[in-house]
Amino acid sequence: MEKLSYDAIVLGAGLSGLMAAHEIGRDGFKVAIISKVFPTRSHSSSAEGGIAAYIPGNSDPNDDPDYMTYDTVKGGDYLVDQDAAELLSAKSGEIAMTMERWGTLFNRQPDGRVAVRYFGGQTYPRTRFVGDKTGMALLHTIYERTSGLDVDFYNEWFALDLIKDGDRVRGIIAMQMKSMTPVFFEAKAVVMATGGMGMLYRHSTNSYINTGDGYAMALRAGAALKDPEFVQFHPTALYPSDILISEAARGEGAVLINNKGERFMKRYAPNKLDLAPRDIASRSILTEVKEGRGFPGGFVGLDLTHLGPDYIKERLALAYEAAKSFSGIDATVEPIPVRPAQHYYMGGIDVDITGTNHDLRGLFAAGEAACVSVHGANRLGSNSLLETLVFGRETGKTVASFLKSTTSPSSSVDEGELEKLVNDAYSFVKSESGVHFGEIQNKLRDVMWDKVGVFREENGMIEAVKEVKELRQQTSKMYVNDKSKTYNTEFFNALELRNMMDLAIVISSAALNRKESRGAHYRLDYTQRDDENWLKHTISYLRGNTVEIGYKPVKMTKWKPELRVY
Amino acid sequence: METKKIEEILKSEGAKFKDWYDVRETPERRPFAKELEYEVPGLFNGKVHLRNNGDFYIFIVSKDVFNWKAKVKELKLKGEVVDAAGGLMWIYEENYDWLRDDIKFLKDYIKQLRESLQHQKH
Amino acid sequence: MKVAYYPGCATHGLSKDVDIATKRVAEVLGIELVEVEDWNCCGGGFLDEKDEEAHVALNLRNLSNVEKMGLDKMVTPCSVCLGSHRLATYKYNENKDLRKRVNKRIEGTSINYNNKATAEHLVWVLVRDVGIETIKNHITKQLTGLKVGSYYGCQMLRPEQIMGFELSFKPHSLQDLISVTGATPVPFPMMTACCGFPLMGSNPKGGLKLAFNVLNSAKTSGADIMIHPCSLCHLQLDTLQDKVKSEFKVSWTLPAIYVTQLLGLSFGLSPEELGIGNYAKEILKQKGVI
Amino acid sequence: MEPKSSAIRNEEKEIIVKVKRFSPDKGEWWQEYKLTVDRFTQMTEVLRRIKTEQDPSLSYRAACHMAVCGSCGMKINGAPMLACKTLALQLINEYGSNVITLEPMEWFPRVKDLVVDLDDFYERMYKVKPRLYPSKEVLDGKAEHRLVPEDQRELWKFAQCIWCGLCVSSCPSVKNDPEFLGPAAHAKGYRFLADPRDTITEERMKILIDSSWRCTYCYQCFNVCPRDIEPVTTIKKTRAWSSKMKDKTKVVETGEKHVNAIADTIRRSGKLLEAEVYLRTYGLVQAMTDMVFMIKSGRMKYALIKEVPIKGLNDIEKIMTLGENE
Repeated sequence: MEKLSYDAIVLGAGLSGLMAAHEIGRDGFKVAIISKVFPTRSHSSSAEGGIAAYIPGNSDPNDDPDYMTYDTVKGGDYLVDQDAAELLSAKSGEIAMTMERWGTLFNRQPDGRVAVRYFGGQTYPRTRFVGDKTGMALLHTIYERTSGLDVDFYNEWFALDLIKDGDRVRGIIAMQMKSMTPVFFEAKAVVMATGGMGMLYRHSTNSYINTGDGYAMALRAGAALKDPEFVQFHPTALYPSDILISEAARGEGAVLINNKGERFMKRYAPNKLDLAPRDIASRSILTEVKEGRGFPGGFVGLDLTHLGPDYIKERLALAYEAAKSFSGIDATVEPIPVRPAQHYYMGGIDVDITGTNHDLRGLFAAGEAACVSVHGANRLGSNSLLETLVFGRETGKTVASFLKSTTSPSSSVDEGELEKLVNDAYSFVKSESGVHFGEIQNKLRDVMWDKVGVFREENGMIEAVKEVKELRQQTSKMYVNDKSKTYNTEFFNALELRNMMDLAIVISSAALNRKESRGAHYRLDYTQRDDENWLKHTISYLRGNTVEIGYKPVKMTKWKPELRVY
Repeated sequence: METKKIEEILKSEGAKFKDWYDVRETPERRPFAKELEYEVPGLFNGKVHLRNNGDFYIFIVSKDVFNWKAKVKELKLKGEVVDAAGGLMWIYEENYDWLRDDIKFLKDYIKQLRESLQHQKH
Repeated sequence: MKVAYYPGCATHGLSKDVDIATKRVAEVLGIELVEVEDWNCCGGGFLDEKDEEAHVALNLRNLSNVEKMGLDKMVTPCSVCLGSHRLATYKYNENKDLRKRVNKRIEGTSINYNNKATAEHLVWVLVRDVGIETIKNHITKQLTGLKVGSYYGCQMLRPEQIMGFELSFKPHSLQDLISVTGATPVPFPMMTACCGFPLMGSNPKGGLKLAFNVLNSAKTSGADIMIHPCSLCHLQLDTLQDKVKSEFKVSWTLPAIYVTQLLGLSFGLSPEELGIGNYAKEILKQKGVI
Repeated sequence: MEPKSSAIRNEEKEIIVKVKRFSPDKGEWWQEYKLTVDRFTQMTEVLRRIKTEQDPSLSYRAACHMAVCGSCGMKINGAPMLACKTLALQLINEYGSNVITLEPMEWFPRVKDLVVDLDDFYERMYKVKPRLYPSKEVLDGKAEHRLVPEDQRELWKFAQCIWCGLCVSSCPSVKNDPEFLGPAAHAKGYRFLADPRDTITEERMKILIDSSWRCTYCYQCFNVCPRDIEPVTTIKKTRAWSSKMKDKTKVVETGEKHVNAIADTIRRSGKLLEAEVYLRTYGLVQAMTDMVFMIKSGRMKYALIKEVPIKGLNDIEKIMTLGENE
């Protein structure tokens, strides 16, 4: 097998991957970015609202980084590592300004400085934005910048597995999608920046490419996932495409209605009504649908019509346009069809605030793929873009200093083992019969949505674990119809499904294990938060067919847990 | 000329201010505007942003107002509020009289706001 | 039916025959074309690159004059004039910064545009307002046997979000108009490609090649002649027949006539009455149409 | 109760999707799929359902399904579009047929089925140095950029290119002229050329201006761009920088003469005086040669028409002069 040697490999070319690679490359190390899509197609491009940043001298006069940390900690229902949240706040202004210097066209105040707006859960306004396409703007800026550096891009290369030797990372096997040639990328450090996993759920605001590849590769190599049970659902995704309709819509006065034309939130949140937090709103919508008050297809209406066409087009441009382009709905005359959908994954590869994983030497992670524990049990809006850049950069710096202090291993990697991994992957293509990936994938997405979704309870999750195990069993008997040696997407979809199964078993087992409700993890049989027993991180390993669960304490600095009331 | 008039207005409204300085997109470019930082003692502060073409904006920074955006409808301003978030607000002023009137209005507005807050506490 | 008529510079200049034929055909169909009072040039599709505000303002002046005439529809036979006016109003409405700058320019001029008058293409008026059925009633001479390429060009179709009359990748207005005359419409692969005229001002070699591509595509698809909807395509595709012939070493000509020239023939008008050019006359004679 | 929303009165229809397939080993063939869609079904969802429910071997690219990642460009019923931004039922209504054809984008080499090789596109983008080159002082944190909202709005409009390739695939000048950079690269290039925070203006002019005069203004890029960035508008705006350029190429020189002549004649008479524009652009010799074609076509008589200046020349003077003083 062909071998290419690098100091470091970054897997994934979204915001966190590009930022990490930028930092590693800047220090003169040889770094390659491997991505299964061209960088600007990464899911970072879908982020809408903005990036939270406290910019000294250009923020609310009452605000300071402590308020920002507090908002983040409370938003995460106290499962946030507070040192991580402090770092996030402290670096926020500088990172936003760095992106500005590199060319991001942030919206401006009349004097030409970066503008600011409010976002959910913020005590003071901190969100910096580029219209309603902030993620796209940032991603393009950072790709434009890194593409001018001495960084090697392997676009449309699909990573099969992480290669290790004992507990030491040795590189990645990846395959060029166009030619289907496998290559061993040898490296002392690997950064997982592979993004989220929305495709595990029937309904998700995520891209089709978010199949949780990085989580699964880390798990298979023996690294832990932290807090894998925490999956965020957004209440208002456009039916049926699941494109996000921003919370701003309800902020401006939009109302959720059921098939009787009734403003049903009064039943669930008599005071806050439609401005109830994401988890409550999601649960309320699904209750309406379950009890027969939804519309056929399973959605409710988000009614903006009373706001008037001018107001809607000015203040809620994206909601208006998305409804029009993707659902053929004119939001000025009829309600937008919405339903909850998976939106973000708080769990991820277990790393500390430097981006280092402590199970495998040389493994790092950043962005949604990582769990730095900066979001805890529930992420605040505008904090994900911030996390990708701040911790992408921290991780890149960590890798650079790791590389300075690490010598190359003396032995070379066992060729036979590499061949075996490729052969295992190819077994799907070689088989002449079995199940197609599509059938298993659709079933998996149903199980996860129905039983490890917005509402969870013991029996459902026991069933889910069992069903996921069965599906995972079937996955090994998958077969790939297409034998083509060129851009064989069926083959890559099969490998993605294998990754999804490894992750699904961990999510469902960890969710079954946590007997409380906290943030996005809501159990009908344990409806309260239980700090006494469960104020701790889940640490989970995948050993063959079993999920091994342990715990880690939550890092507290200044903020003691209190009731999460808004 | 324009700078002097703005200074006069600020002075007459009891504001303190520093010297004008040039602003430019990058250090290499020619200035596109001038700015002056002011403070209405004890009430609010900010700056006046004066473009080369004569357009000018006043920036209001206040610790009293929780979110100017929510107040825009009740503000009886002559100028146009072009941006507002939290305690920050930008007003486009078409002429000097508007600038003077708006500063006057905001002084009273914040004073009254404080009084009513005091009142609520009692 | 009474509509404001904006011929444009080319239609009053080198493409005068477009003007002649259009007026004759309108007369037959009972359309009263009232020339826009003191109209000015739309910028010819180029002025905006030098001065965007001037371009918008000049076009608003024409539309403002149409409003003063108490009319709201301004019909033009030229796709570039059409595109120019529609783009100008689109930009003026969509871009508030540009609007502010344009308003500064038109301060103190006669321009007073209230967003009522819009520019429309003559073909749209023929197909939609007059109607194929009505046109049919005026046909006195079936042009049977004549194979006519339907060339749409650019700005009558594009950008679709601003022109909006028909699908830019599947138009049929010209085929419909050809059919009604009894001639055989010949849609061809490059019928919506650019004729290259706008490139003649900077890169004439490239422009000529584009013209050849279009003519060749129509020829290969079996057309004897083609019709088009634009006074500038007219200059390019008809005038350059011999240049194309020598440059690309072909033996044929494929004359281009304006859509109303074809309609006029089927109304029984003579080629002279319609100002039909030499190249086209030759082919029409060959095909026994005249 | 009858729901008030028409979203709720959903309709379903069976469609036939004809895909132009291709693989290096099997060559090209058309394949048909039948499925039922409702009024919300995006073409990306049509493809996903074909792939997971009927034919896993079909290859295409798709990611965000919200028109921001630029993955799913293809020809749908002959028109270059993003699959995600296209609703199946809307197509059926517009085209009056329940058959939808899917083909790979033109111009780019095919890889497999609907997947094309976009390297040509990317190379064009890299040619224009698609990144900001800020001043050193700013990069070192010793100074801060300012950018007024008006400029931000103007630049952001053109900066929203998602590298989907649709404009290049449908551009006639790209096919006609190897020296033309193509619409997307021009939009990207102009977005930096006009960014007051950028410092390599001279170099950008060298890269962009000659190419800008090779566009034929067919408006196809404006037509097909799923993000409405109007590449042709940026080409027009780039041409305006020609006057600042040293060492002009032939196309730039000719083009500038042409446009200046147009502007001059409009200012003098309110009309475009074709004969004068012709003469000033190409010079007397070329004009005389071309007169032969004019005579042959029978329109020499029209060249002699004397256009009368318009009455409202005051308006024209005001509209056009103010621009020069700005």
